[in-house]
Amino acid sequence: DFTVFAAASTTDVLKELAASHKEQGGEPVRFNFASSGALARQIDAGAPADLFVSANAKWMDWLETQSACRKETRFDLAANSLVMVAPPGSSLAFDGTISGRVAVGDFKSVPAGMYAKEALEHLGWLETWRPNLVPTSSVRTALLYVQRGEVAAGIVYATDAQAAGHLEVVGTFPAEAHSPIVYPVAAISGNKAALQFLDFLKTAKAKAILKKHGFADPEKTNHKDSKSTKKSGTKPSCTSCLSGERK
Amino acid sequence: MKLDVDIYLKQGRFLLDAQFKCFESALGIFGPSGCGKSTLFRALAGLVRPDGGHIILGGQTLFDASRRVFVPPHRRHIGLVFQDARLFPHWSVEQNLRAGECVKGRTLDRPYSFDDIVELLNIGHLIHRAVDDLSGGEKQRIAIGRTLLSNPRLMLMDEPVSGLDVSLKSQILPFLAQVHQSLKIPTVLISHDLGEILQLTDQLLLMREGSVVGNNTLDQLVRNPATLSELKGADLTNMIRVRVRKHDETKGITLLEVPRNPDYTIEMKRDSGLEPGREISLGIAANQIVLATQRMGSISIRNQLPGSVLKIIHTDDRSICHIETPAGILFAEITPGTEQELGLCEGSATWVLFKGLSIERI
Amino acid sequence: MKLDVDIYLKQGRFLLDAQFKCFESALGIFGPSGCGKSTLFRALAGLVRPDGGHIILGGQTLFDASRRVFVPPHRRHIGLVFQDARLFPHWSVEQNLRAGECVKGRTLDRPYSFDDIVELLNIGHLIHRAVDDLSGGEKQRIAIGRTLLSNPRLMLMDEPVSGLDVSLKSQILPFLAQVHQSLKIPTVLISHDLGEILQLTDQLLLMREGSVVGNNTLDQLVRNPATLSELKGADLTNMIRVRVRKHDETKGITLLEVPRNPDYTIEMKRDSGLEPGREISLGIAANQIVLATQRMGSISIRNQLPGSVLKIIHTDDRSICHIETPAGILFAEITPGTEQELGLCEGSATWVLFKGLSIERI
Amino acid sequence: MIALSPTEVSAIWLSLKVAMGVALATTVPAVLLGWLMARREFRGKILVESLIHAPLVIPPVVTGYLLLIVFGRHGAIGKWLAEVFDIRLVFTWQGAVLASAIVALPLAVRSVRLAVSLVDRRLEEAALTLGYSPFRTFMKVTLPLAWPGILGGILLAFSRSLGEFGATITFAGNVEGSTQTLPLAIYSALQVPGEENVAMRLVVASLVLCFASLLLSEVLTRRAKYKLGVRRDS
Amino acid sequence: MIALSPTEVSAIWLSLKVAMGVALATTVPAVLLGWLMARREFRGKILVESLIHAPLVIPPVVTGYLLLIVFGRHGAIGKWLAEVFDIRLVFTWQGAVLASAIVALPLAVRSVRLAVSLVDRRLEEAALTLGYSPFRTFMKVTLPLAWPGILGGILLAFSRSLGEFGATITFAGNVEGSTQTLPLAIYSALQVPGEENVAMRLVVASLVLCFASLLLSEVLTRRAKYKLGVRRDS
Ligand SMILES: Nc1ncnc2c1ncn2[C@@H]1O[C@H](COP(=O)(O)OP(=O)(O)OP(=O)(O)O)[C@@H](O)[C@H]1O
Ligand SMILES: Nc1ncnc2c1ncn2[C@@H]1O[C@H](COP(=O)(O)OP(=O)(O)OP(=O)(O)O)[C@@H](O)[C@H]1O
Ligand code: MOO
Ligand SMILES: [Mg+2]
Ligand SMILES: [Mg+2]
Repeated sequence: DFTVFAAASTTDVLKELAASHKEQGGEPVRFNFASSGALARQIDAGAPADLFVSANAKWMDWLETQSACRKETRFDLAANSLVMVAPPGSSLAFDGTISGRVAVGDFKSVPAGMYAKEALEHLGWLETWRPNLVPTSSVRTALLYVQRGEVAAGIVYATDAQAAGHLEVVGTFPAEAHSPIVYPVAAISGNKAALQFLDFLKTAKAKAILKKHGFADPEKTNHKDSKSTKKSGTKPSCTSCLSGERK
Repeated sequence: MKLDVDIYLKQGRFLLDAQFKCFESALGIFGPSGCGKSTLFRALAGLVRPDGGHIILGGQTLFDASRRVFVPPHRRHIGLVFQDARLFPHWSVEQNLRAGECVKGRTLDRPYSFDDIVELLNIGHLIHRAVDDLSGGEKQRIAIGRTLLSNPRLMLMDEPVSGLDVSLKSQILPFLAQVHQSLKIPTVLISHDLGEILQLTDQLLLMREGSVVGNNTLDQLVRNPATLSELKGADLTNMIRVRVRKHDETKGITLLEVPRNPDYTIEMKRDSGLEPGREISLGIAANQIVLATQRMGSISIRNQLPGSVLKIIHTDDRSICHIETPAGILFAEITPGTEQELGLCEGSATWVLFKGLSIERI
Repeated sequence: MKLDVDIYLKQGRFLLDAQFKCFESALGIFGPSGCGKSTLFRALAGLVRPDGGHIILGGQTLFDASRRVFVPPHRRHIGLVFQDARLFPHWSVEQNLRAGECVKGRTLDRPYSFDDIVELLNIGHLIHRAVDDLSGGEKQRIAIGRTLLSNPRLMLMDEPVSGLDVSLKSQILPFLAQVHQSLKIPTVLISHDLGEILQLTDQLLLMREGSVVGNNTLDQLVRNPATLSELKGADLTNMIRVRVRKHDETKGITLLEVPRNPDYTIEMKRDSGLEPGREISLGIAANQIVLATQRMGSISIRNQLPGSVLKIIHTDDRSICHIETPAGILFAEITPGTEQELGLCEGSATWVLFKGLSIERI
Repeated sequence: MIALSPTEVSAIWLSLKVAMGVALATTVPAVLLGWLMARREFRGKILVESLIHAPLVIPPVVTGYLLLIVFGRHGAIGKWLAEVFDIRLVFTWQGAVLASAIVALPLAVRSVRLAVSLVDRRLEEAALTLGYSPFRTFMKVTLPLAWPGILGGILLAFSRSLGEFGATITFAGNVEGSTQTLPLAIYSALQVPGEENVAMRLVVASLVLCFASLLLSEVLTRRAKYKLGVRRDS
Repeated sequence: MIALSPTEVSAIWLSLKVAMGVALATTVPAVLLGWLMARREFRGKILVESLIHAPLVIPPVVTGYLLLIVFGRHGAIGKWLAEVFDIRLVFTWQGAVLASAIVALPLAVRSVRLAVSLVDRRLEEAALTLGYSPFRTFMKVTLPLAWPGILGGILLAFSRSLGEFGATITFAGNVEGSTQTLPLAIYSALQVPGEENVAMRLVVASLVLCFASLLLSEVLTRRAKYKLGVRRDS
């Protein structure tokens, strides 16, 4: 078997991918789920990782500068989008007006927060929202606050919103409003089985599983220049499957 | 003090099963090591709850198993000087002494002051010290002072002066007796030294293996062969009441007279602190009493009283003669050989002799 | 024991500054509460390091400030019976007693067995008990046993029998004396009771306020008015060596003779455990000795020895007469009045009388 | 490296405030519970003990989560607090105190319990015979004698709360200036590649606080020892 | 709710293994350091104490990072261990033990220290006069008398390591079956929205372990109390 270090936010989808890979005769996968930063440092410290799935590009870049990963094998496994969620029955609109607190990942340290900051800036909402923002230590915590009704809304990944269920997706931030939200993956060791899994991740089957979990295809969303600053009407393509999953 | 005790109390394999009443204001407890004296004190003070019976002190029921009465220790106002000093290590000597003073209302009517006690116990120089590096005897004195200063309505003292030197003992015991007498603080004293107890009282509780085997005055206990044998090992002591007549500087003596028969005088070593006319108690060890068939001259024994033998009790190796004298009934311990030689038997006339220096003030 | 002590040691405001040498195998320490007796023991045992001076025991330097020698306590093989028992609470009585046995090699040449000690101290029934709920006297006995069983080369005993009843005392002290004598374990004993010390030795160290104020035999100390006054408060006791002649069952006495002058006999209460011919020591309190100008008949005092007055020391309220008798020099305490009456002065002939029952075996 | 940014300074102050709050808040319950555990026998004692110990065993994040459920706006107690007293704990520094205190409490209780159980009961008996009520005996004899343990317990609570991360971040959030304590700031710094030196600077600040608190506790212990009359050198 | 998945069972076993490893690993250093702190005075004592306390104050995640730096493949000690003994700690359960042990050590040391400082020195003196060497005295008198504190310290270390999350996940990783202890499993479960019930199931498992360990420690303490002759009811 081989070991995959993966960002904690990809836990469920990667487990499913591994199961599917095994069905097709692949070797079983051992996972190490933690925050991307912790994983990157572990890898740098010599942890026996074969693959690394990062929740953002920065930590993969960092590993590259440490020459701790095999640059040539790197690709973006999936993409994600940023949504604003609220407790069910919320009357919030996605139009720049805000009332109540909004939980959002810490701008500096939480990737979702960084994207949110870019997006809010891009939309010109940042200054009005700033007093209402509650920075959290992870996007999970932001989600938790929304679930517990501690905040009026939260800015989280679309995948989180989908998996959490029972939440109102108030709006989706347009992809061009922030840097691409991608999940880079790269091989760390030369383990054959791991490279096989890497290849499996590029197959249609894998893409289907990713899609099922709400992830987008990185190639398709990678258009930073398109300008669709329209309001709540711009629901992302995956919203439909979100509602489909709600049952 | 009216103390009515009837308790039983099991501690592991040891059973304390004590019944006694005491109407005197002071009581001595005497018994071999491990016979349950300290345990009895713990029960009286309320530190341990007996398994049955009752304790009634001066009309107040402190404990009654059948009526489920149990007055907790801090409401009993019973002072206990422990066998081990049990000073509070986090307080200075003064704080320890004053510990009982901070309890509201306890010390309002205390008839002696802090300074009295400090002076008596000779602990003035220790007042500001930490208690941890006091010597054994110093600790014991602080413990006595602490209890006295808490102004209890009953004092229980568990060998308070063992481990003190003779001169301290001879200061502290009379003071305790005086506190007891003039202030009427009822006192119970455990000691292995009958002489110490007698300085306070001649009322004795004899204990053996958790039971009370005698409760009477020393006099009466000595008269009864059964209780006398419990006293074996103790130095039997006589107590007589005398009145101070005068002091004789040159002879270095104090002259005393027997109140009932003022013709008979007794000499003891001079104690000029005693004003003439005052009545005091003296202790004379039974084995220091000399018997003679006639008055003796040219001998260093100054005190000679005529008497007649009331009774002779023979124990295994000695004879205890009860002798009626002008000073009351005295016990003399002699060897059986002497008894034969002098031809003593009940009714014989005899002279009772004792040295002035064998007399202890008590 | 050759013990050479010259130390000073500051503890807070207290200064122990003790110089003495001892060539006897036993030594008694006597002094008022807080004079530094226990502190001296701590220094001897190595529990505290003096600030200066030296301690040399049997040729081995245990401490020497100038040479920076300090033998740690566990290498000194000095047993210490503490004033407080200090039993190990996590061990049973037996484990406490055997504590010293587990130290390798310490108990190989121990001349008494575990059972001997248990029997002597009368603690057989306690063997399996936890130490925490023992009575005060029981604890003290275990502490003595523990130290004895560790087979020390020097025994330090800090008031080992205070708090024990008379009959236990009278069992334990002679045993300690016997252990000391027959087994040649040098022993130092602190006690406030001169009689207890004398059962072991007549070599005395007098202490006052941290200093040694006397170091000699009791005899010599009594002869010197300066040291005699330090003994004030103690009951002065004479020690005489006698040989057992025979027992008299009917009279209930044991007949003894003075070895140097076998013509003179002494009677004491019967102790049939003594085989005839054996030499023993007797103690007679100085205040129980009666002086007379002639031999007395018809009196219960059986022991009468002729003598002549060597010296009379007058203290504030009594006269101590040193009297040369066939049994050696004896001290008699009498009142100055008696002295005058009998016309005693140095050189006078006199008779020394004492009751058989005032004799203590020591 | 030496100069601290205002954010960092505020995190240090906040940490200190929270840690002192925790020290204050845990003292009384720790003393009561420690005494209860050391001196009383009752049915279900071990269950109570398990309850006290639970925050030690449960990951702090979960503790924070459970606190959120109980003290959150819709939580049983949180609702009541908000409605009746208008007290809101989530996102406030008081909330950080609550979270840290819960996590630190078992440590303080253990310390007090140990010390109380080692207090010589015979001294308490002596106090009772001097007329001290059981409560007074507790205050005047048991507590002072257990002081090293109580102080140690407070110190543990203080230190633990300086280092508490999981429960605080989950329950109180990571709001700069109001709930971003040192560990949270450190955590945030560590999430950014290359900001290790910021993190280490804050770690050093933590250590300095720890050092200071130890120094203080040492002084207080010494004074207590002095008062207890324990000879320090023999 | 009741049936546990194999992953969960393995997490429970692993947690138990790690916690017991921590208990074993901390005992000796805790006893030594506790005794040192309680009984010796030396220059820089307070610095040593700060060092011991540091893992309490530093967020566990940071402790994990520091361990990674020191014991990692490129770390000073890690390199040496790997080269000389072929021991790798990062990512093994032994690594989890190391991380948890470091975090738990201050608690154990404190407990031992407190207990040792409350041991009556006069009993140690008595042992010395019986010929016990200082070491033997320590083993036979000091340690047994401090037993409640030592046991309490071990228990604290055990419990703390059952709940330790930050240092373990950072240093040892979160690998199912080899380093995924209960708190990490709980963390993982919480990462998946909707798996809260899995998390709670695991929390209950933690509590059961805690309960069991308390029960055990209670039994041992009672036995010790019995041996210490402390009357339990008077
Ligand atoms: N839990 C227990 N189990 C068995 N025996 C016990 C227990 N507690 C006390 N004892 C015994 O009770 C007896 C009475 O003890 P106590 O302390 O009252 O004796 P004492 O008369 O004061 O003796 P001393 O004069 O030696 O102080 C002792 O023999 C003691 O060993
Ligand atoms: N740290 C200290 N500061 C001041 N005085 C001290 C200190 N330690 C001991 N002392 C004093 O030293 C003196 C000697 O104590 P020690 O225990 O040797 O007396 P002792 O002769 O054994 O008395 P006792 O017969 O009462 O047991 C005492 O007065 C005690 O108060
Ligand atoms: O063990 Mo924590 O969750 O890093 O304080
Ligand atoms: Mg007793
Ligand atoms: Mg002493």
